[in-house]
Amino acid sequence: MNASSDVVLDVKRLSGGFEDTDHQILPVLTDVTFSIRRGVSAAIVGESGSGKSITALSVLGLTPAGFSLTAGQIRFEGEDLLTMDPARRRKLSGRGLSMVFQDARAALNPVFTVGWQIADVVRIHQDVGRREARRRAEELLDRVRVPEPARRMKQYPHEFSGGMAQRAMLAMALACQPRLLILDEPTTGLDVTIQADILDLIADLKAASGMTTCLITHDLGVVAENCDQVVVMQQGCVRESGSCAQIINTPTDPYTKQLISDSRLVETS
Amino acid sequence: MITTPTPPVLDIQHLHKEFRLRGTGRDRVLTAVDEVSFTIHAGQTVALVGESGSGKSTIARCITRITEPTSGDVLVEGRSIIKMPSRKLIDIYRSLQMVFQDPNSSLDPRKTARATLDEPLRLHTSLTSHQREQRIRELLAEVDLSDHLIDRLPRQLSGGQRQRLGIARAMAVDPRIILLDEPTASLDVSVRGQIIRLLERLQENKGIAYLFISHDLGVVRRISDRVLVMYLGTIVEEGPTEEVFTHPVHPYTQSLLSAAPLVEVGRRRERVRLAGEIPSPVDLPAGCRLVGRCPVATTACATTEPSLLNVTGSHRAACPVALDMQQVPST
Amino acid sequence: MATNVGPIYDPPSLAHPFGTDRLGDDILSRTMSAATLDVSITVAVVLLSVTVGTVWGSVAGFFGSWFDYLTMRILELLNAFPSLLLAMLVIAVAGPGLLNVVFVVALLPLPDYVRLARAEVRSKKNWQFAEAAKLVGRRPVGVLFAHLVPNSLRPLLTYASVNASQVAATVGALGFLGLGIQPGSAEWGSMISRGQDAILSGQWWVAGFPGLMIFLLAAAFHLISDAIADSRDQGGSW
Amino acid sequence: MVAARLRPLLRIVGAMSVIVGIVSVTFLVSRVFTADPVNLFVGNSATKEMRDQARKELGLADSLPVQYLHFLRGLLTGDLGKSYLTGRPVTADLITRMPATLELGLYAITLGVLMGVIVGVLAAVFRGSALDGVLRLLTTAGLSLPQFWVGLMLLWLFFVTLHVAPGPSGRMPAGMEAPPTITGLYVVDAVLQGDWATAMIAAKQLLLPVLTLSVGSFAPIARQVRSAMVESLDSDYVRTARAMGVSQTRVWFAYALKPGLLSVLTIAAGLVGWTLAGSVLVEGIFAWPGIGQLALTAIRSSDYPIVQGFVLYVAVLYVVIWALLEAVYTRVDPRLRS
Repeated sequence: MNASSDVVLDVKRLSGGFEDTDHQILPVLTDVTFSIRRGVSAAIVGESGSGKSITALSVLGLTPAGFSLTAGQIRFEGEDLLTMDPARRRKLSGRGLSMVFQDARAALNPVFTVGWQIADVVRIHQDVGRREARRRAEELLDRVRVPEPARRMKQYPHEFSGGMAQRAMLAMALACQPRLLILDEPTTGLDVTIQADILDLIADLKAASGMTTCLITHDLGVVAENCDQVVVMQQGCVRESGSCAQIINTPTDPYTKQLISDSRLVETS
Repeated sequence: MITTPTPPVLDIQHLHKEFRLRGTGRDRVLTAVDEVSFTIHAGQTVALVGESGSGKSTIARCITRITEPTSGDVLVEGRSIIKMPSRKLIDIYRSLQMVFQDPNSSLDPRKTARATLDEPLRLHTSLTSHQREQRIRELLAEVDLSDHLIDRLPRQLSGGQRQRLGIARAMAVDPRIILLDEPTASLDVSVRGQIIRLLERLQENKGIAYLFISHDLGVVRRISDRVLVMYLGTIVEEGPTEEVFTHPVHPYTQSLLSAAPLVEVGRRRERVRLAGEIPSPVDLPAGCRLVGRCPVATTACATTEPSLLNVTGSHRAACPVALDMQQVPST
Repeated sequence: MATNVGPIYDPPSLAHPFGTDRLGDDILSRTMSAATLDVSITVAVVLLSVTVGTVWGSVAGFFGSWFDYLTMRILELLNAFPSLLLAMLVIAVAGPGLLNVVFVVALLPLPDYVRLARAEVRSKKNWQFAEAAKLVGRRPVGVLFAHLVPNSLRPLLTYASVNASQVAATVGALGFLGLGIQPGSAEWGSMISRGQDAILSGQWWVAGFPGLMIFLLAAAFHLISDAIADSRDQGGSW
Repeated sequence: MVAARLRPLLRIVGAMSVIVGIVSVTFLVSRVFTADPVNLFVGNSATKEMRDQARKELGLADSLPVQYLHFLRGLLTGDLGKSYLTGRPVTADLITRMPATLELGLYAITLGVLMGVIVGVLAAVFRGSALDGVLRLLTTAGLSLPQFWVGLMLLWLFFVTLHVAPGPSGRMPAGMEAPPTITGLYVVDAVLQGDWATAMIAAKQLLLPVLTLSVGSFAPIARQVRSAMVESLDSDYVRTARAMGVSQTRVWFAYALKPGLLSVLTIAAGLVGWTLAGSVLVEGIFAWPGIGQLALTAIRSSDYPIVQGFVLYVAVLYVVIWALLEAVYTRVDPRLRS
């Protein structure tokens, strides 16, 4: 298909788990292997316990305490993140790859204004002064279609609705200008009309910036309508991966088939 | 309407619920449910759909009098419960039960499955402890929970098992109608399918009526006979499920249905877009609630509140503008 | 009280591991006999306070209305009273004695228990399991005491354990001020008070050991409270 | 329903009624349940005439409700009556002794907050490490140490044994003159006069009592700061900041520190309470001529006008601090605004 230089993220035989009290590793990920091509909108889909979120957190190096990887590689633009110099990896986070999370209201710091937080990220990644950073932050809020951005800059997260907060998170992610943006259940818990708006926005931002996106979700409907490449996970394993059309129209894996029919609520027997 | 010989199991008449908000300045009024009426007959499933703030959960809470409605009436098998003193409500709860959204918080974390099911049997029936034990096992079997789970605490059960236990608890007193408040919202899709099938089977066997409250349009389409679409405390459209899903009339219904993702690959369907987000239900203005967001709104919409008008048969919608457009033969 | 009369102000030695005081009493044996007294007072005070506070607070939180309003006003009043001073004042007026000390010291943390129980019940009263209990056929009192109170006990017990250490210190302080059980009785606080003057002439052990006992008792209660809190969430909250 | 703009007024009325409630309770307790205070004033051997005379002078001859009215009227004019023991006006006694307590409390709270914040932040940043364990032990010890005993032990160690700190001789060593009064705080006054030697001496006198008093406040603050900071370090927003490329140190000191510091305010009222209660004990031990010592003596000798004055003083302080805190808190914590 494509040359390997076109691959943004390449995860190979990744395994890991939580350490229990006897220092035994309880496996959570087993031999997870998939790759994401540059410019696509990819998705990792699975139910709870599938390991989809922990896979994404592993890529960012933000796994919770107690979790450790035991084997495998995570190559970002050809370089293995796991063996890379930590200083260089830190530089990549935000700029190279970034992530937004499910509950956007909780993902914003409650004691700072939304504008301060976006401007802070702008200043970390772009070499500009305080005033210019604020101006760019306001511009970003406008780009994610937050009405009255100047007023919204001065507000605190609790004054934002869930949908608005998720837009602010996207603005913050854009401030990093990442090449790969991972979105962990970005619309879960939002109303369907808001969800559709946010997904439309993500598609537009992606088209404008050329970044690669990877959507982590449990909702096959969202995947079918928004993505062109899918990885299906279940209990820490990749069941199937490939193009969206192929997997949804002609799934080969029995779990994938079941998941599709459950999502459509049609009987299979 | 033709009067049926038996009264409906649930008859909601002009149900209204306001909350007073204290704040700086004058006190404001939040209208959560505004003059809502509908009926449910034996063995029927009626779905209440809407987004957050639509008041659908408040309706369930008013029907059970967990929250006291401001005005209106609720009749369960013909008996009005609104003026009933609260100690008499226990009789109503023998016919009317509820399954809650979040099985994690609707089960007492310190009570085993047995204790959870024993409680309604002890309080509602005069069964001996031996009979109750037998009934508990029957109930567990009815919801496909195996016997060995009987001494588990909620946290030792999976999400799906907890929701089955919640359903078993509602079934314990053999109710005529069960209110289901987002019963599948917190479940994985595979478990969701199982719970839906279980609910369908129980209805078939026992003729229970359901009021199914959900924002999951896929589930609603599958399980319900009739659907009521709510927006900011009012019903904007109601009708037979397939009719509403295939021929939505109200712009809000159209927007809602077109936003729901389907598991189909290909171009995204053309969305009916509404401007902005749902406004706050505080101090609602006169006129149609969708004014300001609606693509077809006229000046008249801002002044007169539309009432439900017949579309076809029992399909009704609260939008004269959209109805007029329907009358015009399509081009 | 049985005491070994020995030399006056004897420093710690094999014969008197904790030394002797100005009356020649053996401090070790006095400290030990005081332990029973101090521990039982502490436990009695906490039990009394936690029971009354839980019932009062949960009823106020659950039923609300005028009773809750009244409760809040009383709490405000008690809050603005400096607690140790209140205890001193009441004992000074009512006279020293075991029961007086227990009742007065139990009064001090009562507002905290009431407030905690009230907050717990208020936060849980709209939980779905409380609403479900109503549909199951429970009367309000049943919902409160069969479902809400048992589920509110953990924070109350965690606090009770923290509070026990404060109670131990307060009982000691009252004894130290001569407002305890009976001046001169074998109680850690009054033992410290007896050793106060000796400190300046270098006899640290007279006040030192009883104080150490208060410290150890208080620390033990703290560790228990940490253990209760940790049993819920692993990973070091302290 | 009360109109919203009346609510601040209602708060003030509420605060006033708390104060009046407290002093009334104290009044009742001290007048109804006690022996005849006249004995204190005139001694046991006094004649009947002397007693009646004293009773009249003390305002104790009237019926209880009348006494109460007199008391309330006095309250309004700042007259709290006279000490049974010394005959001096209570208000004057309180005012003379206030700077001593203020000085002690101010430094103790400052030191406690400083130590508490440092320990709490360190423990949170290095949580799970050996340092965290050591700080946890230190904090648990701080919470469990009976203050009066700490005072005695510090005296023994630093005064009796090591001779590096002055003994329990109050605000100045015996025979030393206090600096001329400007603020009433000796160290500050001496520094303002340029008298560094006296400032040093006064500071040395403060050393042990301040240390003793701060033990009680540093530990709860450390706990509070650590738990608030740990909570925020584990939060979604810190994870997000990391995902956006914010560095570890910036996460600690910008994103997580502010919630940690704000949490100190939540226990600030308790802090003042502990310090006040502690000052009663600590002032006694160090012969510190403050309000705590005054109150202690008064309670021991049933000198109720003084006790009443002290209770009033504490209640007012409490109410004022609560109001201040609420104002500060809603200003600095955006979650509480709106």
